[in-house]
Amino acid sequence: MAMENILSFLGAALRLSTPLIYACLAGLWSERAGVIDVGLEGKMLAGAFAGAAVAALTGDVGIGLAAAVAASMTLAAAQGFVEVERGGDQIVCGMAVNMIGAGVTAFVGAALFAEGGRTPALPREARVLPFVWGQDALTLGAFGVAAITAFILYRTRFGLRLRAAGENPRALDAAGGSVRATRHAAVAVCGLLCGLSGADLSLAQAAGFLPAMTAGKGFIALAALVFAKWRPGAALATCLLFGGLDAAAIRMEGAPLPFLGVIPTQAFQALPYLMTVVLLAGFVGGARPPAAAGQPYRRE
Amino acid sequence: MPALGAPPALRVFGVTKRFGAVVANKDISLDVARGEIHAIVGENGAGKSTLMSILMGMVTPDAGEIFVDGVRARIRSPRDAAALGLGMVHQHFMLVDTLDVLDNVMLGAEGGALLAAGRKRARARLADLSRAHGLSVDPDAIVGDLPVGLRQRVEILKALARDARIIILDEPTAALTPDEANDLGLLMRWLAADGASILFITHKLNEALAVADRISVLRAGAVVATHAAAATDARELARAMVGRDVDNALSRGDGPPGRTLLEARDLTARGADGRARLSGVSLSLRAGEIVGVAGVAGHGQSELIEVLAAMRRMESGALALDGEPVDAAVYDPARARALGVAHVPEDRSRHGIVGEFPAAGNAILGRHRDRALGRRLLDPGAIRARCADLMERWDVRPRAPDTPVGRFSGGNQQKLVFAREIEAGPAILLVGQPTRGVDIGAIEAIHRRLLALRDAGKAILLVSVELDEIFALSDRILVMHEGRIVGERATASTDRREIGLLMAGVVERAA
Amino acid sequence: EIKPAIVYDLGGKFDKSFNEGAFRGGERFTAETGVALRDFEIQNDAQREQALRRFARDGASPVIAVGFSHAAALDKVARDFPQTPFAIVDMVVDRPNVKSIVFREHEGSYLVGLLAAMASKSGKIGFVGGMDIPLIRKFACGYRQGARRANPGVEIFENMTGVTGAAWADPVKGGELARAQIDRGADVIYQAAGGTGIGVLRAAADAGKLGVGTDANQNGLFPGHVLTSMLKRVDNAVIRAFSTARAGTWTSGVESLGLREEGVGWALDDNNRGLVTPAMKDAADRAVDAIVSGDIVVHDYMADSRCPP
Amino acid sequence: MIARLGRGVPEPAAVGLAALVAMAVCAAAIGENPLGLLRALVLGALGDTEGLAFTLYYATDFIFAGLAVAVAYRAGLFNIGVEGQSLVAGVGLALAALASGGAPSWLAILVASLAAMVFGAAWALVPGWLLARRGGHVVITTIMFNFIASALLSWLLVDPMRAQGSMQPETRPFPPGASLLRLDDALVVLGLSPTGSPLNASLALALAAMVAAHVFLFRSRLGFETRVFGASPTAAHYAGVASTRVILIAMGLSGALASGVAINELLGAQNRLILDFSGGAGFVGIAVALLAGNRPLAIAPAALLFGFLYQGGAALGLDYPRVSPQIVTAAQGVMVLLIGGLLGRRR
Ligand SMILES: Nc1ncnc2c1ncn2[C@@H]1O[C@H](COP(=O)(O)OP(=O)(O)OP(=O)(O)O)[C@@H](O)[C@H]1O
Ligand SMILES: Nc1ncnc2c1ncn2[C@@H]1O[C@H](COP(=O)(O)OP(=O)(O)OP(=O)(O)O)[C@@H](O)[C@H]1O
Ligand SMILES: [Mg+2]
Ligand SMILES: [Mg+2]
Repeated sequence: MAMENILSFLGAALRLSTPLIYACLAGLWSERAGVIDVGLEGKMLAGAFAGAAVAALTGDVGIGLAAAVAASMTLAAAQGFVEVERGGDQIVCGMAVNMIGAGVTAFVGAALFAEGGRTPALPREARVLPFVWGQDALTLGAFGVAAITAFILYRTRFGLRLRAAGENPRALDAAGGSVRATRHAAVAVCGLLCGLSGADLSLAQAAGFLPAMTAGKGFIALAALVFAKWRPGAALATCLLFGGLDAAAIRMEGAPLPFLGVIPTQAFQALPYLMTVVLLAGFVGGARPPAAAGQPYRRE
Repeated sequence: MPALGAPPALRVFGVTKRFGAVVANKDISLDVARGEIHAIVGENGAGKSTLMSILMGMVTPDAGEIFVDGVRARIRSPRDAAALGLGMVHQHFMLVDTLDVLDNVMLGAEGGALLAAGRKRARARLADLSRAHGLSVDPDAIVGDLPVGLRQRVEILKALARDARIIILDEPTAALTPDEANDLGLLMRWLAADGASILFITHKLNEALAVADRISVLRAGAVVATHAAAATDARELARAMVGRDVDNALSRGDGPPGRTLLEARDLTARGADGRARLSGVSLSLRAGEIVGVAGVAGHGQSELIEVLAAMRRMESGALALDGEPVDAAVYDPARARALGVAHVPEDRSRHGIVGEFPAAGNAILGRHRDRALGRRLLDPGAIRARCADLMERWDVRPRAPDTPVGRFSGGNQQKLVFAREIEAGPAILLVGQPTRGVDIGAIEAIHRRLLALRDAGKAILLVSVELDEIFALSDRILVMHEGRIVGERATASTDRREIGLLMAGVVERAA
Repeated sequence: EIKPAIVYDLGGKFDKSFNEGAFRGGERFTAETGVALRDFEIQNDAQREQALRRFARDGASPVIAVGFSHAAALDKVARDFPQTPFAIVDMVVDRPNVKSIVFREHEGSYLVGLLAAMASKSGKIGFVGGMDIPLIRKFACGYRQGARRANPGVEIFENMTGVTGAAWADPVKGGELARAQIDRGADVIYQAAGGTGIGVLRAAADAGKLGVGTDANQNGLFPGHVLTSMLKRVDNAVIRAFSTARAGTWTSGVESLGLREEGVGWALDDNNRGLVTPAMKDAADRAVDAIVSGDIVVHDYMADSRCPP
Repeated sequence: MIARLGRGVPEPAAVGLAALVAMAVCAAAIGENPLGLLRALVLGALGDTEGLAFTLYYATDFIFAGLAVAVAYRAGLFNIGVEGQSLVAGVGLALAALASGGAPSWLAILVASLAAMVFGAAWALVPGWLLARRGGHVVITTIMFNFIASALLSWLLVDPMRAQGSMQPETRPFPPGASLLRLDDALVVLGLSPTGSPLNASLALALAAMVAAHVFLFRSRLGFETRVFGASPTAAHYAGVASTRVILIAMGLSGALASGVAINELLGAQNRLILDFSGGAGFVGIAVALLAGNRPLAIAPAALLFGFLYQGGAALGLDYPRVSPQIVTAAQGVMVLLIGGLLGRRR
């Protein structure tokens, strides 16, 4: 591969990793606080749609981004209310959020723009544009968010309480921390990051919204989270790996590889999921989720 | 001793708490002076833990007031409690296993939004405390890797590190060896001498008498007596706890034991954590005898009973039932039952029952393969009838086969488990902690039944942490220490002192 | 008065592709004649038959099914309603009451291939298809033939977005494929990928290269960055079908629409006038004449599943 | 029946009502008349034989999927992989059906259905085995297996199993014998007018499966062990229940039940293997099972509610072109969130 090909491949890998990084870190915030989130996909869709719709209506990318974050966080707040306040089953709530995200975006989009749920293609000023090495601010921001996540998680009071809420919420409660507040905050950050993830899809990568445009990325992010064993640095690395796989699949589609021949694209598509299963089954060293993840906390 | 004039460090006044129909705390009033160790004793369910939870802001009382240093305190959360100088060492440790000691100590009192400064301060504080009280723990150790005794030390350090002046300990000695318990007593004295006030919950009256300045007795949610430790004794306390003289007189037949029904040789097994828990245990059990197994919790008794009941795999060793060798490879709980081994598990709620199932379902748990319950399919009518019959014979209340068993009281749950296991007509009965969490009436009933079974020629292995129970029921006593049987005594020819020494691992001095 | 109806394929009537073409045709027909039109966007495969049958039973006539996937369902429903005139776009269904409308996309693709090769400075051009099906290979094959005619040495990169229906709605992947081709030197890229194609055109525009649109006139999407569009006049076909029905001159059987019938073509408007040199326009016009007259025969991939190199 | 749904579980009617209200609010928000919209929804799903038949046709899928979720749930296993299991079941079904040319119809149907069950069960057994032997969390592994199944099916249909010369990733049609009796065919034979729906004999199979699942869970010894394990794995161990066996049996049964979706869609309606034929029924099954409190006999009404919403939502499109049928997905989401919130965690 020539030098420029390598650079172009890396550029594609970075772009394709970006929504995964945001979504994976979103899941990390939530799950480290003890709230399993299989509803990343739904919140991403909400963010992608709101971002594109508002950017299309206002022509302003900044307002679009804000709307993406607001929509996703609204959904997260509803999810958080049921999960944290009502002790609702977190997996069920996550599935519900996915349904709501898929349904509401398509429905509102169809009603607003009469284009079958799509938003109009966005003009340049309503998009997040690349400015350096073909990369845009959201991509660079993803690295920043990973660093900030690691810092908050391991170096701050809030991070310590968040980890405690995910491992042993009773201990946090008994020590005078608020499990509720911690989990609500974590779910809110999760919503924020899902919003950015969705915004990256519709404002930076696709210049508009299409129904179901997340296409399982929320679940890939979940897979990456397991793969990263719920650690921020590893999450970043795993998402880059998965993005790289995607970029490789795009470049290698139909092209024969030495020794292997033509690899079906589906094999690339299934690879992250397969790797996660193999890891989870402890063939590569176990991945232990936060001990209290999935358990609603109630004081005795 | 309460200093005259000064207000008590802690005053509880008129605290009442109901859980539905249960009055857990009934108009409780109580003082703890500065520098005083105040013990609280009472039966299971008397309301001790509830009172402590109220003090720590984990439970909101229905009525009553709390004063700290004479000032009325509103404690709505553990944070409020900590701010008032209250600290608690919970019976079930409130520690985050994946964090290191330092982080656990800091949690909730981090001293700033960033951890770095707080960690430095906490490290220094731990060093101070270690020097002052001999409480040394590696601050960088991961808590999940520490043994129980050290974890409890971390809990205590947590309270001390945030300058708790009123320290509550809920059954702190339950998991400790006698030596460790002794050390803890010394520490409590130290702290009290230093001006701390200590509330100390225990089921062991002798412990309370040895360590406390004053002792309050709770019964059915109310304080029924408060005595100076020097002015009372165990007998008086027990009477206050139960409301009548405790009559331990049990009658037993005196026929000689029959043939050997269970014979174990050189059993070894590991615990759930992979550590060796049984090392070369041999024992035999004969028809018509009760063999008690004494020991400090965690020295292999649980594993022994689990191996015999086939719930835990033996790593090596041999087992014979009624003279027939058992193939360890195929020995599982179902097979054990089929071979006439019944098992009353020590952890009732985890193993013995399924709380959300109706009593009827629980009445056939593990016995569901019985063809009498239906040939091909299970017959719901037969199951209810079986349950009703068991309830009748064992006086399980209420007689409600369709009620989820989790709603029954602990004593009645235990009676149902006993009924299920015993009425199946086993030759061998393995019993773990038969009266844990069980009220005094049920205890008497269960003890009588066990003796009757013995007299009827069954072989019974009894594991209990309660020495009184062991002495009251056993014909022979085995003492376990660190996974070995370190002594065997006929009950008639030994005493509590000797057994206690054996339990502590002091082997031959007693011989 | 007739009661026309359209059933769209899964992409929906705003797919920026053939469904949308049918929708626009229906819209124009309604605007011109005032005849009300009913239409339905299916959500799953079970609804194909349901929708066709529903319209037929309600007395709709004619009923147009847009997309080859309707073939099996239409075959059944047309048998059950022999009096109702049906039409299907992009597929042949052999029933006496069915009009099969197919397009000679290879002819239009030939033209844009010719233009692309002439516009390319690098001598490298690209093609991004949607789902890898014979129909789209037919596009690619026509494009290749036209490009080779203009510049026998032209290098052509071909990519398909995917192998499932999702390939029609993945602008991110479309954009990445286009970028990869641009990185390899392509400076004109033709998309035949439905919604995915928007991503292709955008990537080309963002990189300062040229895209080529499909089906509808997409020159205006990124003015100055879309060389031209291969027009597939599903709209005209729909209008003609409805109009003949209205006039009582409806016929069944296969209707093949190519350059001669103005069923396909290339778009020239204010948005791309600056991009198309007189020489290019001249070459394209001559090619149109040659194809119409039969002097040039553009090979149809679907005839033998082969494309001349 | 309704009374049996009690114990804090909201009845389908109540939750359905909440969904309808949610839809009406959405409709009002975009300026449509909410009452007219609800009317169209109800009439579309229940107003005529066609709507009714489609409602039942969708409900058939949801019964199978709901049962699949419920049986696993009773064993304490949250099987989110019903979607993938039904897809893989479809592969087995198609292989058998395509090979059945010349065989008598009953044999073709029997063999194809069995193949579907075996494939569906096998696909569910892998996560089960990974849990039992390797401790792999079943929620995550089944989610991952959905994607793997979908990629597998796509590859099979694009490459080895694709019909010659087809534009679509799909197999050639099954031989004529390999199809289930359709209601419409029966109606035509009886001289009645057909409904135009693919409603077929799998509905009867679904109802039979429902009764069988009930008997299994509440009357059989294995079912008792399954429920004990689901409620308390520790108590199950004490009771001599072999955990590996229970996990494998529950997941196998769950996968076999999931194959019902393939039977209804492929043997009953499509008569060939196509991509994503289950159309998300596996996920709807989770909501159905929850709504039914994981009681098999309560699954039919819950499935009916979802079938009603599906068909009603589809019918809406005819009268309200501005209202995307996706409004139904949104309403379902609201319903599931409500169920989740009202139910709390049951284990
Ligand atoms: N939510 C509850 N509802 C009904 N009974 C309860 C509840 N929580 C606890 N109990 C009962 O209260 C008694 C004491 O419970 P608690 O949790 O205080 O025990 P503990 O002090 O923590 O542990 P231990 O019983 O080992 O001393 C037990 O008999 C238990 O069954
Ligand atoms: N959360 C709760 N809900 C309902 N009932 C409760 C709850 N907690 C405690 N109880 C009841 O209150 C009573 C007092 O319980 P508490 O835990 O205070 O007893 P305790 O004296 O600590 O007993 P133990 O010696 O077992 O620790 C018991 O009858 C128990 O069943
Ligand atoms: Mg207690
Ligand atoms: Mg207690």
